[in-house]
Amino acid sequence: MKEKLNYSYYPGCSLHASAGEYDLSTRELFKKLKIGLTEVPDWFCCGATPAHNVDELLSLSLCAKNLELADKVEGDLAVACAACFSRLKTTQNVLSESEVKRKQVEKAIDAPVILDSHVKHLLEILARDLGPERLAQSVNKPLSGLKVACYYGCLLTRPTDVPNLDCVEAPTIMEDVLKAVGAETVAWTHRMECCGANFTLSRPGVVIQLTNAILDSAKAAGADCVMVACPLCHGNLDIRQKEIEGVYSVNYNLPVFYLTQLVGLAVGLGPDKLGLAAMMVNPLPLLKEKGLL
Amino acid sequence: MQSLSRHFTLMSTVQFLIGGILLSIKGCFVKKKKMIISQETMDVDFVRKVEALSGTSVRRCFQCGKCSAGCPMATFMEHPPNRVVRLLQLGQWQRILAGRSIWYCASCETCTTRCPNKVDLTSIMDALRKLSWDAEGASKESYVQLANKLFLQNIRTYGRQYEMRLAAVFNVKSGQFLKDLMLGPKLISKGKLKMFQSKNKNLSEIEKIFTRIEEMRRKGEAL
Amino acid sequence: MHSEKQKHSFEPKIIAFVCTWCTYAGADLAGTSRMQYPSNVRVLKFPCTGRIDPVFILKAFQQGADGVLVSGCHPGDCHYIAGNFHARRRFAAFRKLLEFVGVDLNRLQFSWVSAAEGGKWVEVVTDLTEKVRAMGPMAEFKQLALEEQWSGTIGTPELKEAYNAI
Amino acid sequence: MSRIGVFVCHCGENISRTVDVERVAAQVGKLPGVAFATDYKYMCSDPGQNLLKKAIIEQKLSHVVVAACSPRMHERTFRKAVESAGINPFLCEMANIREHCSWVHENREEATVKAIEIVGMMVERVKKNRVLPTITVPVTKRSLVIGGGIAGIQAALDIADCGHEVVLVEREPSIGGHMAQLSETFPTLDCSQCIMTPKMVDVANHPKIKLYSYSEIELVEGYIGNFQVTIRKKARSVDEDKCTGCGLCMEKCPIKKIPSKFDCNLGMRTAIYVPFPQAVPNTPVIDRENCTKFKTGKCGLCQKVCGPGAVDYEQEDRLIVEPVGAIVVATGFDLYTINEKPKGSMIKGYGEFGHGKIPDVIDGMTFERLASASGPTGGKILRPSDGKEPKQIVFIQCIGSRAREKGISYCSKVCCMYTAKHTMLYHHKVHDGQAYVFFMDARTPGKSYDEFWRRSIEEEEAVYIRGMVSRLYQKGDKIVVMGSDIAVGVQVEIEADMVVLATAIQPQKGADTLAQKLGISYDKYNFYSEAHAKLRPVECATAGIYLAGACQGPKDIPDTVSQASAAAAKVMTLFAKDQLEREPIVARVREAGCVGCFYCKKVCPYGAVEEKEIRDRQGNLIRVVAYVNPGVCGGCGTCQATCPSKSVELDGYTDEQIVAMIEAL
Repeated sequence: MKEKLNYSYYPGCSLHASAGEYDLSTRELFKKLKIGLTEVPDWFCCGATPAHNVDELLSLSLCAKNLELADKVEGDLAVACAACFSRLKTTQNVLSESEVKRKQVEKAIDAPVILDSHVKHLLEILARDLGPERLAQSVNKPLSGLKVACYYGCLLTRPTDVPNLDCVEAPTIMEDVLKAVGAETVAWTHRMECCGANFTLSRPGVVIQLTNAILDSAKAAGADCVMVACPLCHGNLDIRQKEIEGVYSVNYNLPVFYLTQLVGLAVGLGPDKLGLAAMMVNPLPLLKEKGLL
Repeated sequence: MQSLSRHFTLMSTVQFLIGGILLSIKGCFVKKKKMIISQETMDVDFVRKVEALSGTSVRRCFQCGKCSAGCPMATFMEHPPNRVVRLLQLGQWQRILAGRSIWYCASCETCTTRCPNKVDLTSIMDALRKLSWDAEGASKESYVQLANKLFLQNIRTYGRQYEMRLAAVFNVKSGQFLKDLMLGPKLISKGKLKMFQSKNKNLSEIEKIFTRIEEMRRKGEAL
Repeated sequence: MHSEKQKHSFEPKIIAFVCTWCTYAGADLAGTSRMQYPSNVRVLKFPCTGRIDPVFILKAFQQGADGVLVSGCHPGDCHYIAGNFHARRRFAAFRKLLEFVGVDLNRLQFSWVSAAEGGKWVEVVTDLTEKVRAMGPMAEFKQLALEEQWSGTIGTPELKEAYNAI
Repeated sequence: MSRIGVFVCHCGENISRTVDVERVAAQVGKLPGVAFATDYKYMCSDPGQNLLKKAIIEQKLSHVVVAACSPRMHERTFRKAVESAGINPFLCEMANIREHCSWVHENREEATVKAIEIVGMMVERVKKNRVLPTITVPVTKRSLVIGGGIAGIQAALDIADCGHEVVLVEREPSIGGHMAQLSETFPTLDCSQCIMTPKMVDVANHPKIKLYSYSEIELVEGYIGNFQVTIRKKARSVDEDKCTGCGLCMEKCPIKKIPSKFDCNLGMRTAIYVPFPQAVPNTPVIDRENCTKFKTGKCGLCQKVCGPGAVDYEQEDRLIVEPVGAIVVATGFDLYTINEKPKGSMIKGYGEFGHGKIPDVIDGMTFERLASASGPTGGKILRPSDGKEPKQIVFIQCIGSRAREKGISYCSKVCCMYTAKHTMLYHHKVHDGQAYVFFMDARTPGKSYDEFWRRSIEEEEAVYIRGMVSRLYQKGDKIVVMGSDIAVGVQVEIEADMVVLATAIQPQKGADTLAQKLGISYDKYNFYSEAHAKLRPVECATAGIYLAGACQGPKDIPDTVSQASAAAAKVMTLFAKDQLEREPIVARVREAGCVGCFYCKKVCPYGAVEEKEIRDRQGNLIRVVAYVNPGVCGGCGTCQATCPSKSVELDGYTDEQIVAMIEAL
């Protein structure tokens, strides 16, 4: 048995707002699994897509600043949001490759850039650091019979070599975690298609079109629910699901769980500790039907 | 009071509509116009700027079309991704910035991931958007730009993103008061839109980063 | 498949004149690929379709063939540069003659089968066999063969009587 | 009476599974003439072959039929076996009851009946087989190489280095061909002349190479191993033995304004000239059409100044006969002429590009001469019209190539690469210039080729525009190029200073005439045809004649050199034997029946039929009959099927044999 795992924690803006249940379930799950989690004090927004879209230097500087703040807390940096994860990793990648950009960023944040710290997505912590075996040992309510469509979205694995989380075209890391907690995963076609999160505010029509294709594929593959590891994906798949059903006159009724919610369920956390009530598509009927509550 | 605000909404919607139509007519004209190519019309400096910002080679692209084949947003663009690169190769940036293609990029990285030639198209798009902002008003897609602008303003002011405020301000500024009206209360009831949030005690830091970058640009130390 | 085939009352005799480089090799390929086709065909190997004298076709019909297949390399692929072109021209003229003589040209098939076309060989042989089977036995030339044995002079009534008796 | 032995093979279970082999042996054993019939598990195995040999000796067999697999598989095996038992190999036949019977039928009864009939046919056939002697022909171990370009030079050097004499014939006054005209070569950009001229000198100095420059092939007679070649050595008007190559004659020649063909008419030469300074041989030739002495009888300056007295106005064409055993054809290519539309030719020209009318629209080879350090501009890229350096240069690919409408539907293979090279050369010489290339597809297969093309775009910054140009026209001192970029989907217009057209590769003029002299086949474009597109790409269908280089199809230098060396290797394989053995499947003429119509001569694809005169003892001509040269005959039998009097027979496939088989049915 390895020594106790300890991480610094960068929740990101969404987890302090619309994705509160992700934050809650993450903290509760890590407590249950006896993994240390210390929130980075006074972290900033990473800039997300809008920043790098129009101002790469700003995006890099914000992330570098966050890396610097995180470095003061013990342990590797645990990140919950796929977009924050992608930005922090990209920053490390770009700045280690470009001397010019690194100098500019150092000047902007007035501090040295931390390039060698480990930034880890929650998935990576569960699947690699903890490992499927130890995770399986903690399971006391296996999610047997629950058919889950794992939705990776764009930024968890892309582009090649940057997040370095799993195979860029055929990742299995989500399936590995779910298998360890006894759930069943379905093979489906749209697990890495983009949901258009960038346009959720500005062009919701686009988002509805893209997200519908994703939900349609998951439903067609026979999934009971969808699992995500990103608050932005969740925002589109869950929050907009009713709207999509209305626009396309379909009925999906696919609860969209966060990674930590499903794993939390398996290790015996109750609905209140997982924030299930905050989900727009009510998961309770499904969980009751499967005998998981 | 109510009628006044309705009047205001109507006005801005009409304004947007007319502006949009005018811009798309202009866009069509540019799109179809014969390309006169010479050393003068090929803006190599602009291409170099894009290459410096994106850290990738534009010339390397041999127009296989894989980026456009996989782009989730290609159907919404008037210049699909491969054509954006092609126009860039010919130094015809005005044609790119006149359209809304760059603003319809979702930054999903599909193109970069699958490019056979290691052209980092996502970064090229980033660079083009940045240069479009520098060129001020070159591009016509206003909603996405507005959202981006507000997002960055929020970071500067609060250090973090406040979705409630972002959405509200966006709706006011874009004149779409009724947008996602049905969603709001539900989100609040689910605790998803918080009215107040924990403040960052380090706000001066973020302002410093913004000002330092602005200063570097003023001095020409950064693009 | 075969039980079905055995229902046929008439099994035609097909003679195939093929060149050694393309069609014979193609038929070999059909064998090595274990494709199946009717067993009615008998293959005669020639170096080249250019070697095939139209007389052989007449002879085959005389000898009781109900159908004849001539097959060689595709135009332009001849091992002997141009033999198949000569054959093609020769047979184009010969067909007219044969038609004039009164042979149903459906009994005579020309085709190109390359060394790589085992499947096409099977197709051609099967098609011709079925076609000829539907047409029934070829009687005209067998009669000629008999006449030939009579030196072609059966003018006198006695001879005619004897001939009819056969 | 023949004593035929029939051996039926089980082929393990491959045959015996569907064919009742014992019944086949028993039934066939009853046929008249069959003295012995048996079956065995594996006839091709050692014990199987021994069984065959033992039976031949013990049963005193005269003919053998082996009923087994396809003759394409084991005919050679069994013929060898019977030969070792003392029977002529051609008295052994195979009946194919595997590929044509057991493998393609499932019904045992049907398959067995068919097998019996197949073996029966072969029994009747083998009865009519005749003893055939192996044919041997002597080999003259000298070879002829036609064409002194890089292909001919390489082939000649390879053969000569093996110690065999080579006769190298070149039409032009100097060897070197097109490669000597090139500036630098892709993909390494090494100077063409630097790598070419040492090889040319090697040819000149090689003791085993006999060089006939300024000469052409007049007549080719004979067959593999025994060709008689008549060479026309055109009158050079300069005695090669006396000339020292001092060049004084050229200095003094008053006619100095003749456009140089070697320099694509960009430079001028004198009436007595060598095509280029490094020419091999370095002996001038007098261009009689332009020489004052030949036109008016006056002048004669060159003769006066020539110290060794080499200039000889009286010299005439000479015909020389050379006996050779093998011929390598390496006549190379010619460039598509953009405007010229030869009468009766299926090839058309381009009017829309104004080549020939707009002086600064040039072809690829002209650009090579401009870029060549030894060229008329000393390697400077200058416009032919006013000598200015072009700052905007447009290259257009596929001129003539892939243009069905113009009569050429093939890809010329080298243009994409040489255009990429041109853009690089241009960029190296005109730093502030910009090169544009209009192309349909970039075809750059080959080692380091695609990388080379990409380099021209990524590093040398050539702008490639996918889309063909519609037309060119002059506007002031600019050339307006009307094209389109199909990736963007808009029309494109460029005002260029100079336009280079990447012209197609065509066979040499007169390639068809030479092919007819050699008796080799050629395609509709006049490229020579190889014996097999994949497995015999170097040989002609005509034995003893080999192909090297672009005369067979468009090729770049490395491919040409490879094929030349391959052709040389083929020649050496031929020369490794003193006598040639060949299968005796050849046609023979029954002279008594031959009426001398020579239809056979017309249809023979090998030119093997000759006219033979029959004379009486006094030497009076009685009649002329056909004679088939067994050394040349390919054994197709077309002559036999054509012969109206049935006086020519193909050994191994006689009418008797075939009729016997048909009658066996």
